Amino acid sequence: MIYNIPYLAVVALVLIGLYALLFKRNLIKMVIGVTLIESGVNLFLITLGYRENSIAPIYTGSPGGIMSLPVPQALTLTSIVIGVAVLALMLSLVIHIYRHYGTLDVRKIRRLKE
Amino acid sequence: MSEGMSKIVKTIASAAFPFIMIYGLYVIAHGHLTPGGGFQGGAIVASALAMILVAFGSIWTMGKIKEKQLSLFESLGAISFILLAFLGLGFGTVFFKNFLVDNNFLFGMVPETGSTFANFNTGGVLPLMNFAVGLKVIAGLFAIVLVMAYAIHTKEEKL
Amino acid sequence: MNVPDYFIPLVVALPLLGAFLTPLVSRLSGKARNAFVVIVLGVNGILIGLLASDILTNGIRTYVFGATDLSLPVVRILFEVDAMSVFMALIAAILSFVGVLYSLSFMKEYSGLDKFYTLVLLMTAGMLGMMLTGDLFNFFVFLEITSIASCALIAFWTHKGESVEAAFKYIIISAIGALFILFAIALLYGQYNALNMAVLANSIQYTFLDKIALVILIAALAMKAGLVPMHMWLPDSYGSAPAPVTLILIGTTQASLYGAFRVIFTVYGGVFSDTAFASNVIGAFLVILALATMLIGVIMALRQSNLKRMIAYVAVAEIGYMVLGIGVRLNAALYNEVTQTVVWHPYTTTALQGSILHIMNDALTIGLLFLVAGSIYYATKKISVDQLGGLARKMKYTTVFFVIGLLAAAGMPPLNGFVSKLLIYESTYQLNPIIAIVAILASIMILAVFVKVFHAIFLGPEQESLKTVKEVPKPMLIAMGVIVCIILFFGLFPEFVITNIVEPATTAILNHTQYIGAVLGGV
Amino acid sequence: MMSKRTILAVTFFAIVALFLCFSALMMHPFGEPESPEMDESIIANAQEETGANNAVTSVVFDYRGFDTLGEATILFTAVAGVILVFRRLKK
Repeated sequence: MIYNIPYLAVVALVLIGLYALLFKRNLIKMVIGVTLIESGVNLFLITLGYRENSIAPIYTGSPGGIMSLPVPQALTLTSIVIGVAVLALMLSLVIHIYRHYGTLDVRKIRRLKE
Repeated sequence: MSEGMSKIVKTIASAAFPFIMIYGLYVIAHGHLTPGGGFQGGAIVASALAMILVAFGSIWTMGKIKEKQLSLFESLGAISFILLAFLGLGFGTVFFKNFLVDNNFLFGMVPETGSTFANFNTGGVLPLMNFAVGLKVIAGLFAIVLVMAYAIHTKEEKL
Repeated sequence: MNVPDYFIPLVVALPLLGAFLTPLVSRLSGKARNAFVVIVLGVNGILIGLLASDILTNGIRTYVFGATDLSLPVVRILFEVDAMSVFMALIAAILSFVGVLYSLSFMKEYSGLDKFYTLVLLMTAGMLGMMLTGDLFNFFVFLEITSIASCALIAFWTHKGESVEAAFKYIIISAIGALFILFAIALLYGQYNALNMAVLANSIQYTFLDKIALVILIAALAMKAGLVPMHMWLPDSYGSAPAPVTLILIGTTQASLYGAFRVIFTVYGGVFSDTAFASNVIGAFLVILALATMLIGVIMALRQSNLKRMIAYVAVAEIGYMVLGIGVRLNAALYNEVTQTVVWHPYTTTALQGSILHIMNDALTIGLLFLVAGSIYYATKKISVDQLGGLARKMKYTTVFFVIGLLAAAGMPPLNGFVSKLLIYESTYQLNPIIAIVAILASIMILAVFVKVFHAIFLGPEQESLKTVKEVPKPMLIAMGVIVCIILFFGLFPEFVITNIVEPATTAILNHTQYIGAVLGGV
Repeated sequence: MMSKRTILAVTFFAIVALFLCFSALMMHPFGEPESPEMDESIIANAQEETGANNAVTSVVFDYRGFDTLGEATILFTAVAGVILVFRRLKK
């Protein structure tokens, strides 16, 4: 199905992020994994709103014609800001973990067990 | 490192700073007419500030503005945003009512339906909300970047 | 009692406004800030109480943001408040108010308190938003507010490596969970072009994509609620956070559980009343996971020496009881060939009642136990069971509170845990006796855990290092006392609570047509 | 040598991959959303109801304004959290 290639791109992004989360041992790489999943989901939202041959949903000097859907764009905007907030907090925690343990390797910092 | 980068970078950054700033403010102000808005423009201005931070170093920047003041500005932005929502409850009828639209006060005009020219005096509370969110995002994002950059110079404390 | 419409958004907007104002108020003085936070949460609690008394008697209400009336198609965000929502909101109000009261003395000696109280208010607003909203994307936004605020609060003691590590684990888990929830919401939006739960529930077809969305939603919400295969973050974060934060964290996990209730019984409610098969399969899964949660929770609790982690594992086990009710309800659906509808035996409703009542009971009892653990830490600066002993004479009130908490957690009469657990036992026994036996066994083991701990901490020989221990200050005792009063009330008047609060909540959550009708009309 | 954790992770990864690929193939064709009632009504009424030429802005600040309040709150939360995490511990 050639028309679903954008969705497959979404799946690829999410899976790459999940791979980084599950199989990488470096905290920064795990954070990158989360942001990759997030961009995958954002891409998914924005693809949902696309209509063929559509223009941006803005009337200022618009050439006319069908417009792409505005709601997914608004949702994506919200989702991006949420992603920034989560990323900021995750990186601050990584800085703290690095200061405390002197390493970013997940295997060496696991003090909480059982 | 703490003293910032070379003189060339500092000069170029100071020269580029006002232009990026004006562009960001333009994006905030015209959020209801052209692509953009409070978040996007705020991010642009915050990136201009982050450029200054990188060029001049975090210790120098921390001497100019503290994260406490930024946090205060951010609170102000958030409060004005939620107050606009509350004013909808007061003037109009419900929370988040666009109470300024379709009256002859500030931003009260309604554009003709369909493709039109940009008329700045439209949108009701939308431009005001854009300004509030813009202030919030500028202060918020810059506070995050500043605090994280400054953290490199501090050591872990024991209690 | 009838309340005006604007109470509904005010319940969420007031703590938000309070959170935005807290940095400004803290510039005045610490005392002003404390008073401000207590007043905001107190007023909010009163608002929630009034709203609850209205909803519980008069039924479901909606509130549209930004327009006076609802026009179709639903483009605006709605708050849709039914008995289940206000039931959960009551829990959130109690937990946040008690948590702040407790923090007044508990957190006194630490720095960064203005941000601490700001985040507590944000967490409260997030929880309440999750509970009252009628819009899926709005639910996601509030979920993120709650998890970001709780993550920062878990990391409050940044000098401890464990706290930061637990917070990192928590933020990773909740970020993934929330992103998958967003993915499922996008799947639903792509098919039905709607984000409102009632509209979705009305138009849902149960296509293949809907099944995937359902599985993702249940898995992600169960992960946020701490069901067994994904429970690893829960003991870490409960164990490393300051005690008042842990108390409010219980509310956040339950808000996620409420999300699961909403998704299963409202958004997919129409599907489950058409076909029994899907309901049976998901129900069986949930029952198995719930039993595993109980057993693993108590077994791990037996092996802990850190008091807070031990209570955290018991909290995991208690989550099993709540999910068990949902599982039993779904699993016992029968398809009637003659009338071509799905019928439920009455005991399934009892199971759901038990599980809903247990949400409240778990919040109170486990919350009380965490507060007691926090008091012990406050008084002795020790948290390991091995280093404690003979505290009963030094801390009389705390001892009494702990006894009440442990009896309630183990489901002993006449305390509140007994009522909800009895409802769950008797209904699950009719589905399958083995399930009920496992559930009772888990309860007995909880009792065993706590009796052992009680003996070690409060009785036993007095430790040399604990000679100077004093009872904790008054605000902490009052906070624990409030919870104890509610526990005793629930235990002594179970009928009053069940008929007035739990039954309306159960009816509301099961009646998805009413939920749809409140938005789309035509009931 | 595969540990138990690796096997679990691989299984989980495979299941998620399968689910996601299936859902990607089952989606409606790209660029042709089915009957977008809600969005059509926003596009048609945005100018009149909110007075803004930019439909996305009118969704962000008017139709879904409460989401935006939540979003602004999230940024506020993150700033408070980051400042809390990097605060001075001693009073």
